[in-house]
Amino acid sequence: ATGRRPNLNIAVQDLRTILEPVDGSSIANVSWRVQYSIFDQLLRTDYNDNFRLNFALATSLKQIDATIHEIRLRDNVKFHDGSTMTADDVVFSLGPDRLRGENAPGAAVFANFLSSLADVQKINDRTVRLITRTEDPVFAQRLGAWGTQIISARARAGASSYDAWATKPIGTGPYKIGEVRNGDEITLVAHDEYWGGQPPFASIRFKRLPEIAARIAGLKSGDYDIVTDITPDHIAEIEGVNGLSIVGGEAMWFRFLTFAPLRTPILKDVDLRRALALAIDRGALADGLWDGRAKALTSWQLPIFGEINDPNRKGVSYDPAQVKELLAKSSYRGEEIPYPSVGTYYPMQLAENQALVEMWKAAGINVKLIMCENWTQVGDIGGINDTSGGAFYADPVSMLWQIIGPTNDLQSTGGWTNAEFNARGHELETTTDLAKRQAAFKRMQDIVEIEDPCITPLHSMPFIYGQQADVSWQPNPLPQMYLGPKMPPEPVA
Amino acid sequence: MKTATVETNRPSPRTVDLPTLLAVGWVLLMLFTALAAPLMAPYEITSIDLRHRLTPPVGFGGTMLHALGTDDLGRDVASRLFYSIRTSLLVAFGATAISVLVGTGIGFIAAYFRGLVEHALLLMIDVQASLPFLIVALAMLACFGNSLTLFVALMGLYGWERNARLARGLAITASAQGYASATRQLGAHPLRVYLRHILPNSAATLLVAATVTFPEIVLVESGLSFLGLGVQPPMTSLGVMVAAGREYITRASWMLLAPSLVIVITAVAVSVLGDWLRDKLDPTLK
Amino acid sequence: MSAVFRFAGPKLLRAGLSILIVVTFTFVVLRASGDPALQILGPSARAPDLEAFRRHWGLDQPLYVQYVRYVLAALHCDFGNSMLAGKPALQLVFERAPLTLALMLPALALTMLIGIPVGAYAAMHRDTWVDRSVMMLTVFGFTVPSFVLGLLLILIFSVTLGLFPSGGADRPESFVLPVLTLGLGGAAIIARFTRSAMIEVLSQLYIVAASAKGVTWRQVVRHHAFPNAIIPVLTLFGLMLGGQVAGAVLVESVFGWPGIGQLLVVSVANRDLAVVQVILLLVALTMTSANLLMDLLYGVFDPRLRGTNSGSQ
Amino acid sequence: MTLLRLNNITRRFPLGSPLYGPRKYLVAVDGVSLDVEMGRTTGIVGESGCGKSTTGRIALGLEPPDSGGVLFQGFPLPRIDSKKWRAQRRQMQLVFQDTLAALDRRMTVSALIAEPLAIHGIGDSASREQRVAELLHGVGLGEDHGRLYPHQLSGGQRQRVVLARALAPKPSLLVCDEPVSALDLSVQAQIVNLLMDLQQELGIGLLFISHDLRVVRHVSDRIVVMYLGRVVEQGRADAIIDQPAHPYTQALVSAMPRLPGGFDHYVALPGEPPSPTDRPCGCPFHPRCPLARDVCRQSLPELLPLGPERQVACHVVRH
Amino acid sequence: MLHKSFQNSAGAALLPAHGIGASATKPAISIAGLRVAFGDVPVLHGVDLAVNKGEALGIVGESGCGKSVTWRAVLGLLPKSAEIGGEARIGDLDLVGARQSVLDRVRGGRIAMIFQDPASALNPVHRIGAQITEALRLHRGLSGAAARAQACCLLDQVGIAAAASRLNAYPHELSGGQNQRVMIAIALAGRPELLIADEPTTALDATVQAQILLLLKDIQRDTGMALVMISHDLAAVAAVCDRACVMYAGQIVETAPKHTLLTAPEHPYTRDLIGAIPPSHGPRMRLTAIAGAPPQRNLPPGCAYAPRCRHAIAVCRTSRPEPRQVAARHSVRCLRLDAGTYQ
Ligand SMILES: Nc1ncnc2c1ncn2[C@@H]1O[C@H](COP(=O)(O)OP(=O)(O)OP(=O)(O)O)[C@@H](O)[C@H]1O
Ligand SMILES: Nc1ncnc2c1ncn2[C@@H]1O[C@H](COP(=O)(O)OP(=O)(O)OP(=O)(O)O)[C@@H](O)[C@H]1O
Ligand SMILES: [Mg+2]
Ligand SMILES: [Mg+2]
Repeated sequence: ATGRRPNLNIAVQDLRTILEPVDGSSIANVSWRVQYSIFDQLLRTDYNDNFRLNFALATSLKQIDATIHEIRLRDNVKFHDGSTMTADDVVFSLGPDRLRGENAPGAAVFANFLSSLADVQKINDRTVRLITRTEDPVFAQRLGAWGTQIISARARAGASSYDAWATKPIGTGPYKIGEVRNGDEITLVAHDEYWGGQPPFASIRFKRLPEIAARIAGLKSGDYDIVTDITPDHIAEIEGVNGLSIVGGEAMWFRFLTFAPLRTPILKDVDLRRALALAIDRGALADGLWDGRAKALTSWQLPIFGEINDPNRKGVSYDPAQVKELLAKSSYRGEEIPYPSVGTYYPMQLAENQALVEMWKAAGINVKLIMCENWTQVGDIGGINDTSGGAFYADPVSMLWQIIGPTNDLQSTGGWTNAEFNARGHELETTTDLAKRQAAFKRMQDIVEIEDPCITPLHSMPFIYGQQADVSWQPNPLPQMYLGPKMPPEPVA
Repeated sequence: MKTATVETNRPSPRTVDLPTLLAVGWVLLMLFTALAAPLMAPYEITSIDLRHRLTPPVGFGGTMLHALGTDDLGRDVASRLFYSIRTSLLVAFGATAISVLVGTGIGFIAAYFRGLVEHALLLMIDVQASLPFLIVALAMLACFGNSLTLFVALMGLYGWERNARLARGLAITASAQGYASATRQLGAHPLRVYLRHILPNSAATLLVAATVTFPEIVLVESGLSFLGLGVQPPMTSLGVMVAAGREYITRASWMLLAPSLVIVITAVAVSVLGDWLRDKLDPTLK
Repeated sequence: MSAVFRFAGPKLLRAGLSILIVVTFTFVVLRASGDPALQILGPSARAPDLEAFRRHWGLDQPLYVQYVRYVLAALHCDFGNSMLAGKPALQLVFERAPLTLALMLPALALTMLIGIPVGAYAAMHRDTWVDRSVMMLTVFGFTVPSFVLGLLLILIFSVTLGLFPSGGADRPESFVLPVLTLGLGGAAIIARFTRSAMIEVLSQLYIVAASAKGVTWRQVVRHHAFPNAIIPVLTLFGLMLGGQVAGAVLVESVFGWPGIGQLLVVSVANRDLAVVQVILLLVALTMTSANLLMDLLYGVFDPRLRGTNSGSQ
Repeated sequence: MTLLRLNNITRRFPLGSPLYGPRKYLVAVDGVSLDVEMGRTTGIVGESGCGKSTTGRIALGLEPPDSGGVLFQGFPLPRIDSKKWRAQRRQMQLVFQDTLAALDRRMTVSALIAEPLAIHGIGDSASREQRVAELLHGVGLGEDHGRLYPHQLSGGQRQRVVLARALAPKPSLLVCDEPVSALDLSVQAQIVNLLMDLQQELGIGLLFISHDLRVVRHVSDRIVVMYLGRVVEQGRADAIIDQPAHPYTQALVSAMPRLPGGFDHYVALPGEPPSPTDRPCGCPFHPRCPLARDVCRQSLPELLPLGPERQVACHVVRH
Repeated sequence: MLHKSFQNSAGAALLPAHGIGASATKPAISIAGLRVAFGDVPVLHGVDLAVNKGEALGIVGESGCGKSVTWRAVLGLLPKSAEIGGEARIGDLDLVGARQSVLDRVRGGRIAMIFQDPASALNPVHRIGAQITEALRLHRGLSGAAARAQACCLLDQVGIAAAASRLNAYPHELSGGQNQRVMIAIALAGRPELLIADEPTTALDATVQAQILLLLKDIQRDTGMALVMISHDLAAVAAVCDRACVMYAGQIVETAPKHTLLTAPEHPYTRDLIGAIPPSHGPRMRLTAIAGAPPQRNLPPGCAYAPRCRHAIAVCRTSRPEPRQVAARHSVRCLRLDAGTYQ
């Protein structure tokens, strides 16, 4: 049967060969992209359908009390090695050895995505209880975000070492790991016993091809079916070729700038920081540099957040007049503000860096771009930094709180901190009361936008793919590429 | 046949031919551009125009507004090119000179001294040859930070080991030849033997080495600006322009073409001049 | 045998020393100039995770402790694991080294096969338009950056003509374009050096004498001038052998060629020390063997260098 | 007064690289002793390849002997390439045998001749120019030749350039390695006269290496005859040529072409010239010697006096 | 440019060499009006010369007068900067301006040349055996063991000991004299009709010189090869050659059978030359050198030797002498002979 299905060739700009999804080094776009097709989580977020939660490895989710959830597992889910998934696998996958322990390989993923999970208990072969430390308003969403990938406990026990395991883990996803050539090529092979139906491709080959021009050439010559990380400037070129098309653009991933006033004394001045944020013409970046593919982001509000969203909140926008006012008010007298950047980490990063510097210059702020070779240098300099983040699930916890929470680098490296912000953030994360949450969220936004700015949004960062027109594939607004079979929606309540 | 009364005692010097003239002309033009860049550039090199990105040059659908088109930030390619010539000329000529001089010097010293000194120098050469330049650059950056003078010096390290080995090989061959030992037996200081005799006799090869080193440095330099060394935004150089243009090779080829052409033509000019110089140095060709 | 050792001994000693210096230097530079934890876990990693990573890889120890540990382990042939791939660095490099080699060797062969005849041809026709245009072409050859050349070749031969794959290393046809890209630049350089060496040689009396013997011009060039001209070219060739790994980086990245050139760059960027060290070790070994080979070849081509008192007087 | 004394010097050359097979040695000079007096000429004649040039180079300190000593003006030579050694070059000069190789082909004749003056800082540029003109004239070249490059000269012209160069710093010891072999008779006469004049004027000691017995006889006070790296006979010049004692010297003299008659006196030596890598034991000349006896095949004859001012190394002749 | 004035064979009759027996012996080579200039500087001013088959001709003359250039020009071995005019015929073939492929067959095969400077004339990177066998292969079609054996023979012939093992030697391993003998062996390898020996024994000691010269003579006699020997040693020329030419400043000034030349030279330069021979007997004394220097670069308007000539008269400084037959096979280029005022 595998013979008739096509093989898919994907050229990517970078690859990582550690494929264990909860490994610390897996917190990266390039890892998510590949791992997404190898594993299933307990729940599945349908990013293309308003982040709707669907059942995946779990087929029911019952809240027993404030901190206890009970799930029933799907029957007859086969791991890549042919064994059947049981509650033991879930207990192990979410257990201290893999995920929750302080020294577990999954500690970083756990802290980022599942920090509220306190215990996992097997009720019977098909039923598991998940116990949270506190109330968690977004617990279900978390289960469908990242980190609840279930692996085969037996296979893990059989692996000679964690390192050996991490390069070839066994999951339940639509594809299993085939040949892996370190840092160069990963081939996934259809897992025909997949519970969700027959995977549409016999195999998927991810090939590392760091040069964008080479990726495009490869796409044109038909060597690849899909190429990733296309920048807006190449869209017209690809669309101009018969049989090629561009997909992607809708994005729930965003670019931000952070300020480190505690590391860079000039930035202590709140007015200066506000001026910095207001001097940015986000529309010009999104429309000019990104050719309209990116959307300017002015606030922390996203429609997918639903009830907690406040459509009336203005956020920050380009306002030269106010910048002038603020600067006059401030103690800033044209000192040089360092803006370290590695220049090549994000698409269009260097261009954007330079555009921003020019915008600030026009506003009378003297920002100096400093090219760095590595993050240590960037961290050492402080000043203004580039960062990015996305909505893994439809809640501000995943955005504002995840991006500059106390464990994130801005705070942990002492660039900025704010006690009230942290307290409110904690509240946002641990209370289910909508009104309280709305209040907390509002306060947090006031702090980072007006009272003690430390971060300012720029725009969405679209993931643009070029592909052969006959490939039927729909990208996510997030970096994950889902290449498995279409599954009917099984919405969670 | 001309009559025997022609009173030329000296062989007539080769007249400077057309390619050489063109080469001289080009190099002068580059020097002029380097000096007059601020006067020639119609725009500031940093002035960004995000609404007029990637406009093609005049003649390819563009306007005289940006004769050579604009780049990915809507900056004027011509203006950037002029400034780039200025930086690259400084960096590449300076560094090529250093690289060839240092290399030749060390090569000659290694050839002259036998024993420990030679081994020590060869060790240096081996180390440099097995170390990717990237790591050397990182070391420089970590130790000394970034300044243009230092950067030129660092770039001077590029390729010195190749020049050193070439020079050593040439010197060893040359000193095995009669004229070197003849001069030596006159009581000449080794410096004289090496500088006045072996150097001119090895010049042909060393000049070729220099012409090869020159474009290499232009290109390597661009790689280093991403490490935070040397030429950094908003400054620009030919290498930086080429590197930026490579993503746009099909989309906006002028971004790559303009600086590439300057590099190539300059390299051609330099090598034509090198050939001319070599011929000048070789009386047997007269 | 002992004589051979006397000849090779100092060279081997030097090679050993240079490896030690390279390893130490690289160790210090990579460790001092960037934090692998940050590089690998990314800028948004949490402090405790960074801590854990550092602890796991021993990065929390003082530098000298790390160094001594590294050297001791290396002496026992344990070159450490790649932090990025979680595999032994040695294995990682050895998976890829053959591919780089498979690219380098034909490219070097191409370099010689094109460079030497072209250079010799230009020398024989020196100062004619043939010579001038060939030399002009060679300048293009080594001035056009390899990524541009590679992309152009891809655009022509893969995209337009569809003759060769645009990347990858899995089919025999895959070799054509990268080898061409890597080889042509080198060939241009070799051609220039060959020309200049050849011109030097062609003015020697023994060339006249060979003609006087009735040897045809072609044979004079091939048999009498060539072996003399090849000696300086060999020096360059030896240097190229060593420099190829670094030179392969761009070509590898354009063609998605999974060689050690790219691995090196990625590993340096990520401060994946173990991998960098193994690659440098390999490069140093290649250099040493290339040097020894060159010494042998010099002797083969130049009998005057076979005696110990050659060169010196 | 003795200007230069070679004491039992030996020079071996290793053959081949250890990489290319086992080591062999070639003994180029084997226990040679000779003197050069101030203002006098010592000639060396002998088979080609018998070590004349090597002896000359060792005498000048351009090459260290493997054993034995060289005394110049009573003192051992300074270490090669040391400062003192370089300064001493002014007094000790060599006229090269291979003139094409010895001249840097990128320099004009004037520059080449002026070079030793510049090296030793003799005179200013004007006086150097004058001296160059003088020297060019002295060796029978015109000023026009000064502007040419070595490859534009004929063999004889080059030889004279080399000579002029050696004479430039007014050395006190001159080793002439075949200085006239490529010169026509008239120029040869001119050069020989020049050398002899200079010798009288400045008291130069000459070590004159040549194949031309006629010239050697004419130029030298003493002649040293070498065979296969060893001195086989030495004595006053006219005596050696007019009454050669050693069978090899006899053969040499007989082979001298004469006018008229050419090779009428020539007595061909039997056998082949020996190879220096494969020296016969006993007297090196015995395989070709018409007088050879058993003792010649077994023991090496020493150089012993035979009459006044004359030494011969031969078992037979001395009896 | 150069106009070839002696194109027809009638012109050859003017050549002094053809005074007698021109019908009996055909010339191995006849050179007429050979002119060479480097850039603007003329070096040969019209050399007329014929070498008969089986004849041994000696050429002596001022160093730098063009002896070597003459033969290099004939063989097409001068650098491109040389302008060559006149003609040099072997049989019906004019070598001046001949095509490369024609020259290749002539060089080494019909005309071989031994160079003055053996150390630079041998290729340093080839074993001498290979250099000899190359010539054997080119001109005698020998290869492999046969060529080696023949090369051995040749080395033997020129007096190199242990020939077989020496075949494996490199030029730098041999002394100058040994190299010169290798050169001779290479030249002999092609069994040429004409061997040009440009100072073949300058680097050789007397015994070997005698051996080589006699060997050349023998070979010349046995094979009927013509031999041109350029030498400074009149005695050596006398010993080997039948006839001798004296060159001065790019022209041949006197040609005569060797006895005539040595005993009754007519040209003042020849006389002075002979006068400069160092005596082989008697006490040391000053040698008689010729005063002055040869003309440099450009000739004086009259006789080239006039400025140095002890017998020069006014006319010598104004008009050029033409060769004049003074006896059978003896021609001289001197105005005073024409005028009859000298003698
Ligand atoms: N650098 C060297 N390496 C090896 N052998 C050498 C070297 N120099 C000289 N020889 C050998 O030493 C011997 C003596 O050489 P030398 O040049 O002194 O001879 P010569 O008497 O000057 O001969 P000629 O008269 O031909 O110049 C020769 O057999 C020569 O091959
Ligand atoms: N390549 C050249 N360029 C310019 N002039 C040259 C060149 N070759 C030779 N000459 C000149 O031609 C003249 C004749 O040189 P040639 O070598 O024939 O002299 P020769 O008679 O062989 O002298 P010798 O006896 O010294 O060898 C010389 O004056 C020389 O300067
Ligand atoms: Mg000698
Ligand atoms: Mg000559």
